[in-house]
Amino acid sequence: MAVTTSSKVLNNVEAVRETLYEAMKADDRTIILGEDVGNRGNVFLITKDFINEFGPERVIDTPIAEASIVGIAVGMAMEGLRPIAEIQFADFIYPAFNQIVGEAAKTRYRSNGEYTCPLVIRTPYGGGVRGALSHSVSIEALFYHVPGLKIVAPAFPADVKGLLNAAIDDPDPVLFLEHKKTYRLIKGEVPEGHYTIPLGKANVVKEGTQLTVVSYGLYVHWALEAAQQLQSEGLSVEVVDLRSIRPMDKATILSSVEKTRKLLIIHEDNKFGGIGAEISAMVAEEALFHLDAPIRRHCAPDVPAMGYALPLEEEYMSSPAEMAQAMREMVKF
Amino acid sequence: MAVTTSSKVLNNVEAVRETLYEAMKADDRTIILGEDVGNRGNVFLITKDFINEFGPERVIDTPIAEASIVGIAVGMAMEGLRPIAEIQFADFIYPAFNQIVGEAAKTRYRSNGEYTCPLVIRTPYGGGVRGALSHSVSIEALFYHVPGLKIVAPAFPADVKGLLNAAIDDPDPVLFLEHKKTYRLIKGEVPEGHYTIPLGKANVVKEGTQLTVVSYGLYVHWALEAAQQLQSEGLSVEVVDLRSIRPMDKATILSSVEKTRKLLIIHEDNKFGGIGAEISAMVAEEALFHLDAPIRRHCAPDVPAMGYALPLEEEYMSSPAEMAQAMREMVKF
Amino acid sequence: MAKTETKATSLERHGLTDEQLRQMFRNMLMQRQLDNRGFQLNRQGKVPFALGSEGHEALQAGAAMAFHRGKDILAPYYRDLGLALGIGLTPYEILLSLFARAADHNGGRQFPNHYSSKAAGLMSFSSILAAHIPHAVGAAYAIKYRKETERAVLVTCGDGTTSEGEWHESMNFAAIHKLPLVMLVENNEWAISTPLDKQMAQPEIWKRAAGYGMPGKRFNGFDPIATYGAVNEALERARSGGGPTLLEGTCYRYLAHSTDDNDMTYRTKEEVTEHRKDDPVPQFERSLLDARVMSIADVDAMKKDVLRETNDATDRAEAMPYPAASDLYTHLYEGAWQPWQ
Amino acid sequence: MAKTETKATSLERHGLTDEQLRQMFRNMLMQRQLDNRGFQLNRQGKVPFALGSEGHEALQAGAAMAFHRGKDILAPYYRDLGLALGIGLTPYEILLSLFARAADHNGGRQFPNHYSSKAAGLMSFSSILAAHIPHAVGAAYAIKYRKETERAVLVTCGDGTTSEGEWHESMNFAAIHKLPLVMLVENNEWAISTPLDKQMAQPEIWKRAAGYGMPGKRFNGFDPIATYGAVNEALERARSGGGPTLLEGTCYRYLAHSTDDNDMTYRTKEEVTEHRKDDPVPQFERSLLDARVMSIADVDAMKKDVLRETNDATDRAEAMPYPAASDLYTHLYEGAWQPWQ
Ligand SMILES: Cc1ncc(C[n+]2csc(CCOP(=O)(O)OP(=O)(O)O)c2C)c(N)n1
Ligand SMILES: Cc1ncc(C[n+]2csc(CCOP(=O)(O)OP(=O)(O)O)c2C)c(N)n1
Ligand SMILES: [Mg+2]
Ligand SMILES: [Mg+2]
Repeated sequence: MAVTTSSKVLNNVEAVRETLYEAMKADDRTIILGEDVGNRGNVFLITKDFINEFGPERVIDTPIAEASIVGIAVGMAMEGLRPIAEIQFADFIYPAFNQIVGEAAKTRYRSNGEYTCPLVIRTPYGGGVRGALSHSVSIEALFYHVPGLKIVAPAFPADVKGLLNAAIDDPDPVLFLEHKKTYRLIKGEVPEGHYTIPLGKANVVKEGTQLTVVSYGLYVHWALEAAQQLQSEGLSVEVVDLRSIRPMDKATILSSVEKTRKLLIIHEDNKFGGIGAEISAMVAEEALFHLDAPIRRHCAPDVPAMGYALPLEEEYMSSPAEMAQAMREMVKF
Repeated sequence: MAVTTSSKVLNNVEAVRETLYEAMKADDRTIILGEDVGNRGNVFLITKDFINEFGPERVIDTPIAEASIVGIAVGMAMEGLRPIAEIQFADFIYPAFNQIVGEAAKTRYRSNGEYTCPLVIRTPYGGGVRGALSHSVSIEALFYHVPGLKIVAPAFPADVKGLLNAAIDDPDPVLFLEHKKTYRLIKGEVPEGHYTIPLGKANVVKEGTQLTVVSYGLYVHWALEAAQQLQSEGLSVEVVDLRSIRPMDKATILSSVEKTRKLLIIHEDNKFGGIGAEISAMVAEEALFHLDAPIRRHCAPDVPAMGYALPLEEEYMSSPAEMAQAMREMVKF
Repeated sequence: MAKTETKATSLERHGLTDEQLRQMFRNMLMQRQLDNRGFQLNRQGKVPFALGSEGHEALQAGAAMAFHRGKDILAPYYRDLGLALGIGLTPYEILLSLFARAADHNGGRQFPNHYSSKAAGLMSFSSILAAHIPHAVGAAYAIKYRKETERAVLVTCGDGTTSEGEWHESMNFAAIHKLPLVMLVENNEWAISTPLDKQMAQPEIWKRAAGYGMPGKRFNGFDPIATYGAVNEALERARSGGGPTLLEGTCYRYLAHSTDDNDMTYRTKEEVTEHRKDDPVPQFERSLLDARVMSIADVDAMKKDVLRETNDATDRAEAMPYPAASDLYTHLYEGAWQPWQ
Repeated sequence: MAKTETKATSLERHGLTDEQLRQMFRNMLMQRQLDNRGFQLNRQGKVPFALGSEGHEALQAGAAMAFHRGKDILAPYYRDLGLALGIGLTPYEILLSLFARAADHNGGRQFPNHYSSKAAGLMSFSSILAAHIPHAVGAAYAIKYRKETERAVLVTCGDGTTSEGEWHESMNFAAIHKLPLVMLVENNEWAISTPLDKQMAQPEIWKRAAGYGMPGKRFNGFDPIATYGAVNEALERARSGGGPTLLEGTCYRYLAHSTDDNDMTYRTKEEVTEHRKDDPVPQFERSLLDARVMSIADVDAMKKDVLRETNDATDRAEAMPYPAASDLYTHLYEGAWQPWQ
């Protein structure tokens, strides 16, 4: 991370906006494209007024056609531009799956390095916003298996900026996931100017000795809240914010687990085949005899997504209280 | 499984063909659609002559448009037909991702049970056939996280028939994966007449006491070969053929692991976030203190797929010898 | 309303009876009332989200009138309140969806306006634009395959949605198999904030029909009778084996895209006001009065009745319970499948 | 060959010089020779897979002649041997791909015929049909955005590939932004075993252009000069800011789809024989002889030279090493990223 002198308080929306703005200012190869990113300035107003400042050639309101939003961005990237494609909601990334998994992820590999694909795909994901079945999903587990991609899911404004800068600077395709519930909810100090946080590095956001909790996105904040609660009960929980999902940070997880000897993985996405599976498997491979309790995954139930009706959303989502309970059980195991 | 009196030897292609043929005969709601399934009878000749017997209305040569192959099949299924859609090679299923994950998997759920989607999507997958980057991929890990889907990947002709029948009879969408290297390589007795094998049930294809190996598809056969080799060395390995990937069979895996106290997962697909992750995680959750060794996953390297040149394919694929070596190490741990 | 004093003008009515004209008008009034109610409930904090079809009333009332209940299938999109009403859904059902109540067809699972009713022939759809269009094609295939003449599928989408690849694939397949399908594009000039000229270079969507080898037609979607005429003709052709049609109805979206949108970020009040001159609801009211199909008193009574029914439906729906937390787990598969069995 | 004795006929040549005509002819001969070689090597068990462009020779030689080397970008598909040769790839490079040698542009990773060459302006593509078309659009956008006049993108695909959703999305975007792009469809009447009438109801693909708001044109792809004329005109328009064009060249696929296919399962010998009458290679040979652009002796010498070059390239490529096993791991990312860092 570069040394920066000053900082200001931003929420996650503002952190994305500021980073994109600075990227547009810094390099005219940077192009933003997506649905309603122009005059509307994106549905969360992230790129508001960009079109006036940078022009419609650099801030492209695309037709509603996700496969080509990504596909055209891949072509731009292959020919020297630095596109940042937006998928309006993560739920609508499925039509672009072919271009992300079949094309972007394989451009460098299949051409033996002749062509590259420096592309960022940003998209808001996650629930707790009454988004119902199709404006709430988590998508990371549908992509994290794919060699050639990188996936980032920051939780804090300063990480949003540092990781988005790293994604934009990265010479390979990065899927950048923004939890929409954190957009305005989460505020924090953000350094001024350009700095990057390396992809693939987790962050210990709270130290503790009796249990390691690994999470990312919105749930990092709830896990922190739960861990504070446990602290007040005299129980010591370490919270690791994954930040990057591919690559994931083995060293940080293992050194935490080797210290606490217990691992609880928490994610909003459903459990079967989710990110937690790989984390658990990695620890079971590398640190089995350091474990004093079975690894536990606290995840969403295995249903397609949360329903629109409040009780359905509440049932799908976890809560700091539920997380605290899971932590208590693990610590006391 | 229904009692059947006679059987005959078929390879996996013939088993698929016979099952599809009987399904077409038995129920005129059954429709086969896909690229080149008509006059050509599919690129592996699985549906050869079907079009002459059942007519072009029931054996549809579709345009090259995978999203709509699946999407139209979803609509057919919603309106009372029993479509069997084919994706010519699994590598070309990506454009249909939206229809599979966003639509087929959620039809029943999102309509609160008013509409259903009894759909089978068949596709040949897997490598070892000089198929290069785009005619070799494994796709199960891209779908197994998705609630609402079922996924089957049989290895033996009798299982192909019983599970394909179960998939066709099933009232929900099933992704049916056929390992193309096993198509003509693997032969076996197949009972005559209609029978089903329940989805979600694994099969212990070789009993053993010192190590549990879980695999599926082509690698079951190679794992068996390796296990026989170990048998001749006096080492006893149990081989579990998963057969179904979603749902997966917890009871069979756990009871095997509780007996052998060691688990080796083998799959052709790359490792990170693959099926093996969930299996490992489940066992680490449910049977941690039964384990005498760390769980190990013997999988492909985390690269997009095997290259076309022979050394690249050989490097990507495992072999009975490599598997035997991994087994030996585990048994002797 | 001096006009009502003049002689009755004759109306091009494509064979529609007075009663059908009144039904269409009532549908239009009901759409406007329910739109209003949704936005109102949202402002009151009673529902987190609502979405209006204002500007589409005539198009939807006219198209629905061509639909044969108990025979045809409708595959609509989220802006099709008037189509849902017109094929038989009740305001109460609409409000159950708005309030996300357990008794909603979707059990409160989906966003409002994502109607579905197997009984009414209304196919379930998701929020993923264009994804329902191949489903409609598949349903039309089933109809043709079973030789069910007198049946057809009416599928709708917005102008913006025609940019999706699945739209193209569906049109092409429907044409190849001469399926009983009518693709009705509701061209309201906007896709959220994206104007038509950023969505396509050539703005007459119906002209794409020739490329697929099917008939195409454009009509004034502010005129419910013209709409009925076009949709009826296309559905009749579809029902009688004549294959698919691409229809484009022109209209306008008067409201913001949804309660989450502020359309003043991308268009001017003047533009909207200009289009208000063509507002199909008062326009059709005038036509009916002019043609003496209804009197002013009839219209007033109908408006009152629509308000009464809306109020009544609102109260009844609001009083119904939410789904239970345990309902999250039902109807995933037939039977109780878990990923780990 | 009595014809060569008659007076020189005059040739519509769209400004092509004798030398260019001979180059096109040599390209066509080379295509046929290399096709032959691929199938031969396959039968000998030396390569597991080969694929021929027989029937597309004229179309590809003509189109390639309109390509400006060092300026334009080509985004081809797997049947574009003649385009690859025509923009500068050597037979040796083609054979490296066929033999999957380490020195191949793709390092032997992809199937044969999946050319790529950054130096030649030939964009890398995968086996996933239509997926390269949005890439071509993105490249054209880059050209226009950087105001690089005199540059355009030529993107090709087969008739069957126009059914993919990504084809539609790409055409639409190119039209909206008036991009310097030429979409050239090589219509050979077949998509593996699927004939045109199962692929589309209206078989003139160029007619879809109007729906997108761009010019469209069909030409005889058996005629290299007509092809050149059409492609050159479209590329010139693209280079000078006139926007995209949809071109359709008609031709035929004489061989099976690939060495894995047996076309007699779905078409008759008679059909193929009938189309052989139009075979562009002898036809163009006759034209050149008739027009006295070449003599019989010239033609014979050229054929010998093409065979010599093919033999030479075969020997050289075959002698090259395979990639090493360790090459499986390179060029996944810039730098040595592992999923678990
Ligand atoms: C696949 C997909 N992409 C994006 C969206 C987000 N979205 C919802 S409505 C809408 C605009 C649709 O415009 P149009 O088709 O013209 O219909 P209208 O709302 O104007 O009636 C967009 C982009 C979506 N729901 N699905
Ligand atoms: C997305 C996708 N679907 C299917 C295939 C399998 N496939 C390879 S070539 C081919 C036929 C293509 O026909 P056409 O576009 O007409 O090109 P031609 O081979 O006739 O030149 C098919 C179906 C593929 N490669 N990619
Ligand atoms: Mg619209
Ligand atoms: Mg073709």
